[in-house]
Formats: sequence, C-alpha cells, structure tokens
Amino acid sequence: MTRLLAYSDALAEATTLAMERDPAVFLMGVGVDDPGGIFGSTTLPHDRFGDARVFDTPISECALTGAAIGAALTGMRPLMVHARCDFLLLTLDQLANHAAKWSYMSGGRLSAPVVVRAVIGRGWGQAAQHSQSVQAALAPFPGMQVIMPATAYDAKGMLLSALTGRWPVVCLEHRWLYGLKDDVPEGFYTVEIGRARTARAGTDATVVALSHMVVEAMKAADVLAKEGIDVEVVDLRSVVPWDRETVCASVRRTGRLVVADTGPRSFGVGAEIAAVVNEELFGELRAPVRRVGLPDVPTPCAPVLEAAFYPGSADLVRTVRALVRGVDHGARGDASAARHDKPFSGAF
Amino acid sequence: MTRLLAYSDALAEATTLAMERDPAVFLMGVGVDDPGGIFGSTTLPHDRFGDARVFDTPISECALTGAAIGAALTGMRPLMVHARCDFLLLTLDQLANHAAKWSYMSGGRLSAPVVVRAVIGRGWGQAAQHSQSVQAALAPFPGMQVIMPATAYDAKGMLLSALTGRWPVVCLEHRWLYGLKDDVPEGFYTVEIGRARTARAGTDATVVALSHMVVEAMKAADVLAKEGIDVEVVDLRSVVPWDRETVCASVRRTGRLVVADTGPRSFGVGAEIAAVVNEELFGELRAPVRRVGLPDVPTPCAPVLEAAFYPGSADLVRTVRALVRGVDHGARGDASAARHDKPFSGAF
Amino acid sequence: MIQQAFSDDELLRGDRAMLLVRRAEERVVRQYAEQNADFARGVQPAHAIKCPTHLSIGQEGAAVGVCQELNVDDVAISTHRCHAHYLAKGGDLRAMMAELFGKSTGCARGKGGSMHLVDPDVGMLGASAIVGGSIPLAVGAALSAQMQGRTRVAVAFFGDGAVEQGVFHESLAFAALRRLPVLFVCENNFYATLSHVEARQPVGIPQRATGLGVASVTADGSDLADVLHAARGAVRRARAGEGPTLIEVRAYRWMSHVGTEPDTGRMKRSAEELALWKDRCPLAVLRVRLAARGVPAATLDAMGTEVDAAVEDAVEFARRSPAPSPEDLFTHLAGEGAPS
Amino acid sequence: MIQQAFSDDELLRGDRAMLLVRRAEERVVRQYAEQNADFARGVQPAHAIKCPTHLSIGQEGAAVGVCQELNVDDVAISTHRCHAHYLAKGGDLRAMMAELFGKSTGCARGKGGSMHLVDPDVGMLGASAIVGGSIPLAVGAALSAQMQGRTRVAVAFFGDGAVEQGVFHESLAFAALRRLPVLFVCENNFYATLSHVEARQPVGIPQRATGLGVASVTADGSDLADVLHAARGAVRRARAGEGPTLIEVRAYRWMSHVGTEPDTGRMKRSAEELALWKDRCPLAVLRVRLAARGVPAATLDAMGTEVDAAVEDAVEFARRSPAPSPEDLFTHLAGEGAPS
Ligand SMILES: Cc1ncc(C[n+]2csc(CCOP(=O)(O)OP(=O)(O)O)c2C)c(N)n1
Ligand SMILES: Cc1ncc(C[n+]2csc(CCOP(=O)(O)OP(=O)(O)O)c2C)c(N)n1
Ligand SMILES: [Mg+2]
Ligand SMILES: [Mg+2]
Repeated sequence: MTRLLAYSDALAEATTLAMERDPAVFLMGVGVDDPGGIFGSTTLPHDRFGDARVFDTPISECALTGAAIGAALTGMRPLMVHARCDFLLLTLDQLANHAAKWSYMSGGRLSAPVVVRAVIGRGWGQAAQHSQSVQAALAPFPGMQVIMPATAYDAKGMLLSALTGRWPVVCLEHRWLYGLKDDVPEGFYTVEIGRARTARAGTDATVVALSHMVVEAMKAADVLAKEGIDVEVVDLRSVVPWDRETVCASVRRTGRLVVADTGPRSFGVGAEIAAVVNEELFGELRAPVRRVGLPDVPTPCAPVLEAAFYPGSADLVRTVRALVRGVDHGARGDASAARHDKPFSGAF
Repeated sequence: MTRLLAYSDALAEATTLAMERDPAVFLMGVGVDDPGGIFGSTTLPHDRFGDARVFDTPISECALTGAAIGAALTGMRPLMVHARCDFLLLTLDQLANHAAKWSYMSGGRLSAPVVVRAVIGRGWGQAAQHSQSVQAALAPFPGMQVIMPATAYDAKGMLLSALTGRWPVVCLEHRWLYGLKDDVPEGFYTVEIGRARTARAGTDATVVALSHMVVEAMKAADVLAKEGIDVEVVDLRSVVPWDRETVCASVRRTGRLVVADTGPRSFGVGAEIAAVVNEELFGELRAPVRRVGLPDVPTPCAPVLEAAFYPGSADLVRTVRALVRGVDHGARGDASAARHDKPFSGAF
Repeated sequence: MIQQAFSDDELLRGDRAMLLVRRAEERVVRQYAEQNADFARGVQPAHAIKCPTHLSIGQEGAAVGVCQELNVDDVAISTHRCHAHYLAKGGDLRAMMAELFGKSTGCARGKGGSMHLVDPDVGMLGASAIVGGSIPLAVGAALSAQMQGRTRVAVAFFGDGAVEQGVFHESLAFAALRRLPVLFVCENNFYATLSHVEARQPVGIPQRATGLGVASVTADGSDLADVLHAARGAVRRARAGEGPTLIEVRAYRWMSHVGTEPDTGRMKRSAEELALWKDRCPLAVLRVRLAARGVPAATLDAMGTEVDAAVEDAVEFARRSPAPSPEDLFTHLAGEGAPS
Repeated sequence: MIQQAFSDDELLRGDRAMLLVRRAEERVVRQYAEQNADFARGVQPAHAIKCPTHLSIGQEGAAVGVCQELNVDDVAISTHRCHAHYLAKGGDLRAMMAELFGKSTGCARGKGGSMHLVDPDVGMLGASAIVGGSIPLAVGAALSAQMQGRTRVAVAFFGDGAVEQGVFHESLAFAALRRLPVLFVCENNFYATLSHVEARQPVGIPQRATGLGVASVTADGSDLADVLHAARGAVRRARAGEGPTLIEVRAYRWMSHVGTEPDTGRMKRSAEELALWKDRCPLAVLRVRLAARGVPAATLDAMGTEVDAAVEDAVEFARRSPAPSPEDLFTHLAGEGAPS
C-alpha cells in the first residue's frame, strides 16, 4: 500500500502528529497562519490546532528564537519556521551562542530542544538575500544538529525525530523539494538523525548529495547509467552529525567521490566530507574527490546568471564521467538549471 | 634597524596611520575609548584623534555594523572593533546579507569597504560564549574577506591593506597574540590580503597554521627539528581569499600536510584546505592530510577541561611525527596548553 | 489646510512623480499578464520579468512626498518594495525596466532585480530584501554626512513590519543619541505580507519612536500635501542638526504582497477595506485638488501621455537590451568604482 | 513609607539574603587576593578561581528584592553578573563556589563558571554572557507558563547596557503583545563596563519600555522595601494576566566591572560617586531600619555568623571537591534529563 505524499504535506503531517502526541509541541513563525502556510507545510497543523498552538509572530526572528529556547528550557517543544533560511542569520546569536550551548554550559542540567525549520530559496531571480543555503555557517557550532531531508519520507521521519529528541535542530528544506512526492506511511515513525541513505546503489563512483542535489544526482546517475557508468547516490540527510561510516563504506567500494551540495563549494559542507574521506581512505581512492556546489559569488538575479550560478545534473554527469574516464576538467556551472523555472505563482 | 612592536601596538599604529592619511577613516565599537583600549589596540588612535573619530558605541552591534556599511557606501572608511568575535554572531545578517552582498547586488555600482576587527578569546575560563573563533562561519559568504594576521608585522600591514582596499574585511585577532613582539617598520606599508607567509622552511612536512596556531606550529617545529624532522610552517594569514598556490607548492615539496586552526576541527577552515590540497595533489601526498583544531564541543570553563579542549604544540608534534614516521594515531587534545594561563588581570 | 502651503508647480511635480510610479507599475502588471499567458500556452517569451516583484500601487504618496523634499545629493535606501522610492528619488526609468527584465543595462546590471534597485548618481543607495536590514545603513549614511560636515540628509524607507526588528530600535536610538540627519519613513500599509499590524504590535509606531528618543509625525499617504509637509519639517530638522524624525505614512497597498494580483480573494484583507482605500487614491485625491485650483485638464492629460511614452520607451529599451553573459557572474564582487 | 508594608520577618529574610550575597562575594574577593599573591610568588595554588568574575557588591537589593517576591516554581535568568541572582533565587551556595573553582560538583559541573550559574531545581535557568542574550529566554519561559496554564512568572535580570540591544526591544514588544507573565528587571548601575548610560542612551529606560507597550516602575536599589514593593506589584500583574512589567532598579556596582578591584583609579567613575553610593549601601540602609524597628543587634549578629559559616563551608566544599576529568569534556552536549 503506497501513499504518495508531497514533501510539504509530509512536513505538515509530521507537525500535526507531533502536536497530537505531545501537547508541549507548538509551531510559530512569520506567516505560519497564512493561507499559503509556508508553502503548504503549516496549513494542516493550523487548521487542526488553531491559533493557540500555531501562531504567527512579529518579524522579530532573533527574540522569537530566544523565546523558543526559553520555552524549550521550561518543558515546551517549540517548532519555529522561516520562509527563507537567509533570515537565520538574524538569529545566529540565539542559535549558536545560546541554543547550541545552553545544555553544555549548564553541565547538562537543562536541555534546549528547539526545532527550527527554514526554507532554501532558489530561482525566479530571488537574488542574493533570498536564496542562500546556510548549512556551512551553522555546522561549525557544536551543540546543535543540522538536517536536510531530501524526500517526503525523510522530511516526516526526521522532523519527528527532531521533535522528540533532546537537541536543538535546524532543518533546512529546499523549496524545490516541496512538490516532490514520495511513499509516506501514515502513522508515527522516526528517521534517525545522523544516518545517511543510499538512494541508489552503484559501483563506479559515489555521489554524496545534500537536499535538492539528491534529485540532481539521481538524474545524473540515470544519464551515466546509459553510458555504462554505475553511480551510487548517498543522500546525506543529516549534516550534523553526518554519517561517516556509510559515506566511507560507499567510497571504499567505488573508489571515487563527488560531493554535491546546495551551498557554496568553497568552505562548504562538502569540504568536511572531502577532508574526512581523503583522510580515512588515504591511498584507497582511484580519483580525487570533487565537490559540486555554488561558485564564490552571491546569487545573481537575471535568468542567464542564475543558470550559470547553479550547478545541476549536467555538472554532476560531467564531473563523474571525467573521474571515471580519467579525464577530469573539474566542475563548472552550466546552464542546465534554467529549465526548472516555473511561471511566477506569487509564492516564489 | 629593528623596531620591536607588540601586536596590539601594531594594530594601533596601523589605525593611526590610516587615519592620518585618510580623513574618511574612523574607529568605533563598544569600549574603544576605554582606558584599556581593546587590549591596547585603540588607545593610540583615541589619544591622537579624540572622540570625534574614535568613539564608543551603544551595545547595539547589529545596527552599528549596518551603520558602518552605510557610512562606507557614502565615502567613509569605518573600522569597527569587537572585544570578542562571539559578538559577531549578532551582526551576521549585516555582515553576510548586507556588507558582503551590497556591491554585487548593485552591479558593482557601490562598494562597502567596512573593516571589522574582532578578538578571539581564550583561557581563564571564559567558557562557551567568549572564546569562539568564528572564521568557518564567515568564510562561506562570498563578498567579504576574512584575515587572521599572526604577527605584529602582518597585523599592521594587513589592517592597512583592509583600510585602503575595496572589500568588506573581517580581521580576527587572537588575544594571545596581542603581547607578541615583532620587527615592525614605522611608516605605511601594506601586506597583500590573500598571500600566505612561509614562516619557516622545511622539507618533511608542511604545517599550515592560522593565527595563534602559528605560534604553536613554530614551537612544534623546534621540537621536531631536534628529532630530525624538518617542518615547513606556512602562516595562512588570510582565510578568504586563501593562498592555494603557496600552500600547494609547499605540500608538493614536503608531501605531508597538517592544518592547525584556532577554530573547530570539524567543518572548520582546515576542511577547505584539506579538500583542495587533496584534490590538487592527488596521488602526490605521502600521508593523509591531518587537521588539528577544536573538538566538537563548546568551550568549557574549568581549567582541566580547557586544557583538554585546546590543542597545542604537543598535538602538532605528535601529529607531524606520526605522519613522518608512518605511525599515525590521529590528533587529540592534550593538557599542554594549561601553562599559558596568566594570573587574572581584569582584561582576560 | 496644509495643501495650500504648496504651489501648483510643487503639486504638479508630485502628480507627475506619482503618475510615473503608477504607470510604470501598471505596465509591470501588464507585462506579467502577457508573459503568464505565454507561459500558460507553453511559450517562453523572448523577454520576461523573472524576479519577485512587490508593487507600491496605492502607496505612491509616501515615496513621492518624501523624495520631493530631498536634493539629489541626499540619499535614500529601501526595501523589497523599492520601485517607488527608486523612481521618486530620480532613478533612471530605463535602467529600472532593464533590471526587472534581467538585462545587462539594468541599474544593477541584472545582478539585483526588482528588490535591489540602485542608482547612486541620484542618491538611491539600494534596497535590502531583509525586513529592517537597510534601516541602519541609512543611519550610517547620516553619520557620514555628520562627520563630513555636509548637509546631506539620509532617508530609510521601510514598512510597518520592519518596526518589529531589533535593528530598527538600535538604529533609532543611535540616531537620536547622535542627532543624526536621518528620516525614518515607515510606510504603514497595515500589513506585513498577510498579517495585520494590530496582531503584531502592541503600540502605535510613533509611540515606539518616542520611546527611542526620536521625534515623529504621522502623515496621510492619500494626501500628497500632508506627506510633503511632514517631510519638509523632518528635512528641516535634520539639516538644522536637530536630529532624526520618524514619519509614519499611512497608505494602502492595492495589489498582493508580491506579484501582480489583488490578493483580497485568498487572504485576510477584505474587499471592503480595499475599496475604501481605493476611494482615497493619492493620485485621484490630488487631481481633485489640482482641478479645484484651476489646473487645466489638458495639462494633466499631456502629462499622462508623456509619462506613458516614457514608460513604453523604457520597456522597449529593456527588451532591446542584451542579457548579461554568463561570465558576468564573476564581476562586481567588490565594487567597480571608489565610493562617492 | 513603603517599607512599613513589609513585616519584620520579610525584611529579615531580605537582610539575610543580601548578606549572603555580600559575604559570598567578599569571600571571592579574598580568594582572589590570596591566589594572586600566590601567582605573584610564582606558586600555582592547589585551588583557584579561574574564570571572569563579575561581582554584584552594592547591587544586592535588586536580586534579593525581586527574588523574594517569587516562588521556587518561578524562573529567573541572568547575565555575566549572575551570582546575586543565583543565590537570591535559592541556588545552592556550595555548588556555586565549586563552580567558580572549576570543580565537578559545581552547579554546572565546571562547564560554565561564574558567568553561567544555573540551578533548575530552584528555577534558576542559567545566565548568558552575551549582553541582552538571555532576555528573550525569559520571555520564552513566560510563554511556556501561559501556554501550560500555570501561574509561573519568569524574570529576566539584565543591566542597563542590555537595553541597547535589538533583542531587548523585540522581547518587550512580544511580551506586551501577548501579555506574558514576565518581569524585565533592569539593574541600572549607570555603567556598561566603563561607559556611562547617558553617553549611550538618548532616553530613560522606563520611556523605552513605554514605547514598547510595557508598564514600568523605577525602584531604589538601596532600599530593599522599594524593590520588594515594585516586584510585588509586577508579580501580581503578571499572575493576574495583566502582562509584563519592566522594573528599573537603580543601584551601583562598587567593584570593577570584572574582577575584584575597585576600578575608580584607572577609569571614568569617580571616587566621589562611589563614596556617595557606599553611603547608601542597601545592607546598611536596611539595618538602620531594622534597628529602628527594634530588631535586636544580636539577631543580626547571629545571622552574620551563620552566613559566614555557610560561606566558609561552601569554599571548603569547593576545595575538597574533585576537578572534572578530561573525558568530561565530551559530556552534557544535549542535556542529561528531560526538560522540566
Ligand atoms: C528578516 C526577514 N523576515 C521575513 C521576511 C519575509 N518578508 C518579506 S516582506 C515581509 C513583510 C514586510 O512587511 P512590511 O515591512 O510591512 O513591508 P510591506 O511589504 O508591507 O511593504 C516579510 C515578512 C524577510 N524578507 N526578511
Ligand atoms: C553582545 C555583547 N557585546 C559586548 C559584550 C562585552 N560586555 C560584557 S559586559 C558589558 C557591559 C554590560 O553592561 P550592563 O548591561 O550595564 O551590565 P553590568 O555589567 O553593568 O552589570 C559588555 C559591553 C558582551 N558580553 N556581549
Ligand atoms: Mg506593511
Ligand atoms: Mg550596567
């Protein structure tokens, strides 16, 4: 019995379930009660539980994050949502200096299990301030978890893990995943934070992908399969902590690794993965580890520039092919992403 | 003719020189006019130019950073100082979403050459919120430079580069460097941002060190020299951009690399350097790239824990030795750092 | 009667500026309708606006009233909803349209789009799409002016939502402390996205300003003269070294928060509320006044024709202009020229 | 005469609490003197306080006056200067001293130190060394109380400097909007580090609260009864669902900002100003009152002896306690127990 559910609906269902099971769970954020419901992810809980437990907030992201922490310290389970993860930068003091450290600073006498969801924007010329993918800026602060589910199944299961766990968790969700459907069980289940998922088994090269890059990686694997290149796709799912075992085991078998990140290539999460894999598998790799990610510029607006900015499956194809065939020209942006643009719907 | 000058005095001298040469330069920040003068680094300019151009601010780090950007957009050259770089997290929206992007978003029609100095605290139980080294959280935002001078000479020359350049620049200064003296020329000179410095030539292994870890690396190199291991120490100086050429050339010669960072080992700047070196020198390395940095916990308070937390020269010695001798047990914290603690002086 | 303090010429200038904003944005609405029809037919139009577009239709009085009291040398900085401020400050119409269409002749060379209009030549320093984010930048520009000893005034335009950000408060308090020549112009359109201001704020916006030591005044955005009057006073205070002023301009956004539809259907704003405000259209209100003063209809008609032609020319310019090339991705990271 | 509203017992309770803070901190001063002498002789003392220590001597009235009006179940949260709040809220004295000495029996197991005292058992939720950082946490605790339907009150203690942070404003406005049961207790000691409040703030602190829709009251920190009175009113309002109150308690810090020296020598605070405030020592003022009420000196003396013994016992406990072991570095990342 499969039940296809969109990523956004899976988030909404997880939230609703968590709220049903635990009266301490509540949901807040700018616009969570809008008819649009943060791209459909908050409508169901709002309809179900009303304004008392699902409420809009003033545009005061910093204090509301602090309020979430204080609520978590006193037994509530706050879930805060941001329509763009760029806005998290306003809250970094609260997230990194407070949420991530409160338990440690208190010698473990308190926990601050706040959960923060934030959407990674992309496309339709959102430009520099509405399209960042900030996992690399969050990861260097020990004490909080950072997850990036790529499927509806994981979105539900990992959000439920976060809402029942003891850690502060930031969940980054790529806007382009929201419409993708997946087989999602109805009831309560959790997906362990810190475990990667092998999305496709293969023998010639491993692509470790984050969030929406899993979609691109699967496309690339299809293309490469036709050329006789058998790609293993590992969906990292969780950035902090990340699953060194699964990643290293895969690369040990394939001998080749490409990391595909929705964030910057330089100083990105891919650097950590590359560093660890190179360290653990020293001498065992058949090719250098490559990273595919955003170039060293802010996001531009014009369609031509956006297309040049975002790497996609074509880049992955080229990169993997070069590694396997031994002719490596490195990874560069291409124009393949342009076709993803949809007509403007208001909720870009 | 050598002229020994402490790191703090070099910063003060650079600021004063910049202010003399350019009436647009001004200095602001919480406590810059204190008798203590941010550990002596702002006293000279304050004495020389008074409150009009060197002024204390309210504890409103976010808005003052924005004000610095606005001042920079209209022809001034603001220099903002923070006594701890932990406070930068309050300003990340302004730094990363605004300063770093304003030029790009305006199609290059404006520049925002703000310079922000911030001190990395360490020791005397400052604990989790006064001791972070945040370069890894700043580096993934293209559009701003991040520098970490390790010597008085570089502190002066790089600060002058920043104050005469066109980029937003964050300068992170380790508190333990402030008292270190170096030969510093009197007049105006600049040290190019983006160039590493070979602090010590060697043939057996390269240690790329940041900020105060350069001091530890030099000590480690001395110890290792006695064992017949000849270490090359590269002072990275500049994190964004960083000098791939110098680093790769050094590692190409030595075949071994250890990155020593004042920040976290996981998801730190060391990951980027390791990733790039592994990529560029694939097959040429004689040993895996190791990283020495902070473990995955916030900074603890108690002296025993602090000692276990901070890696030092002993860790570098152990790590390099294992790489060269071929018995590598990885890098772990040790207690060697405890001896650095000084009696409490009020200006911890 | 405040409006009697202003000459026919002044009011006509304001009329033209408001008309320019209105017509330019109406043209954007038409463009969207056209391109959406194309998309619906599965056709990719050769030229399209592809960036989040927040229109000021209905709110023109605020931008125009304030900017008319400024010199070219004064500076302004804005938000996601920046078309009106850009145009009212004197920004180049062609460069704006080209920017919307993502062309290399755009005011930001196609890098910024609708939310980041910029024209340093006329003191338009840009716009931030982070709510509240640009407010301190205006404070910094005012700090520059004070330190440089020039009489320049800086203006931060922002919405009622921005008042909730911490940085708003920090900015106002610092400006008050140092008596900076800055105007905080809050366009209170009563909504942030779909949230009513009363659900978000415990007190009125002027009361907040008072709590931060900043003088304030409330102006009726439907009455250009009222805004001109408020702005004139605030500019005078700023230039005289008397410090900052917050101007709350009450106005209403006719269109959806983003995009080009009226949003009364799917949201909390009611059709009645919108109708009430449409009755108080700032352009219509002004035209009644001008007519009462005896300004001939022909003058106004000619102005309309001229403005329409300018808008059409700008769209043509944008369409004719080349798109950036992919290599342009890597330019403009740290500014082309020296700061002015 | 506000103080007449309080019984002898209430005032005596306050006297003891203030004395405890005073004596505990004076003991810290002595410890520093001893260990510094050791350091100067090149000796590493076996036990030493090695963390940045911000003393409240002179300001005891604020912490004690407010906390005395709270129940154990109410919660408080503080800043870098948190000893007084911890003790006044009922925090364990031994665990505090052990924490200062970096021992595993410390209230935060040696992880936090002087700036992060915590005792959840008595509602002390901890302290942040980021100026202003803990204010929203108290708002969150009040939000919990409101959602949970309990009468719990939350208190944020902070200094005059914290009033300048954006998050202060966001926090107050949100608390006002939702009528949260929270007390914002601002200890205005007129300085942030060495900066005088008038050089930093354009208006008084209560005026800011008004601008954010929060009721406020100013209390004299030298007069415990005045603080008790203000706190009682605020707690009553909070429990009655009437929303937040800001209490500005004016008090003076006798020692240096951080560390254990008077700082009048090297800084902007004058010896005269300090002397004036020492004349208004909250303990001395209260004792004069108690004497006037006829409380026997012997009672007060006995209390002093008892408090001294407790302080000495705590220091002994701390010295006797083991340091954490290096492996403890990796514990406590995500809390031991479930949130209460
Ligand atoms: C920091 C931040 N939070 C949230 C958003 C999402 N957002 C964009 S516009 C907007 C509403 C702004 O309302 P207001 O300030 O009143 O301006 P208006 O749109 O009414 O002109 C919101 C919440 C944002 N851009 N930045
Ligand atoms: C965000 C931030 N900025 C700066 C500092 C440095 N700092 C520590 S205490 C302090 C002064 C705080 O003054 P106030 O709030 O009045 O508290 P008081 O020390 O007087 O009790 C400052 C500036 C900090 N800890 N956090
Ligand atoms: Mg609005
Ligand atoms: Mg103070």
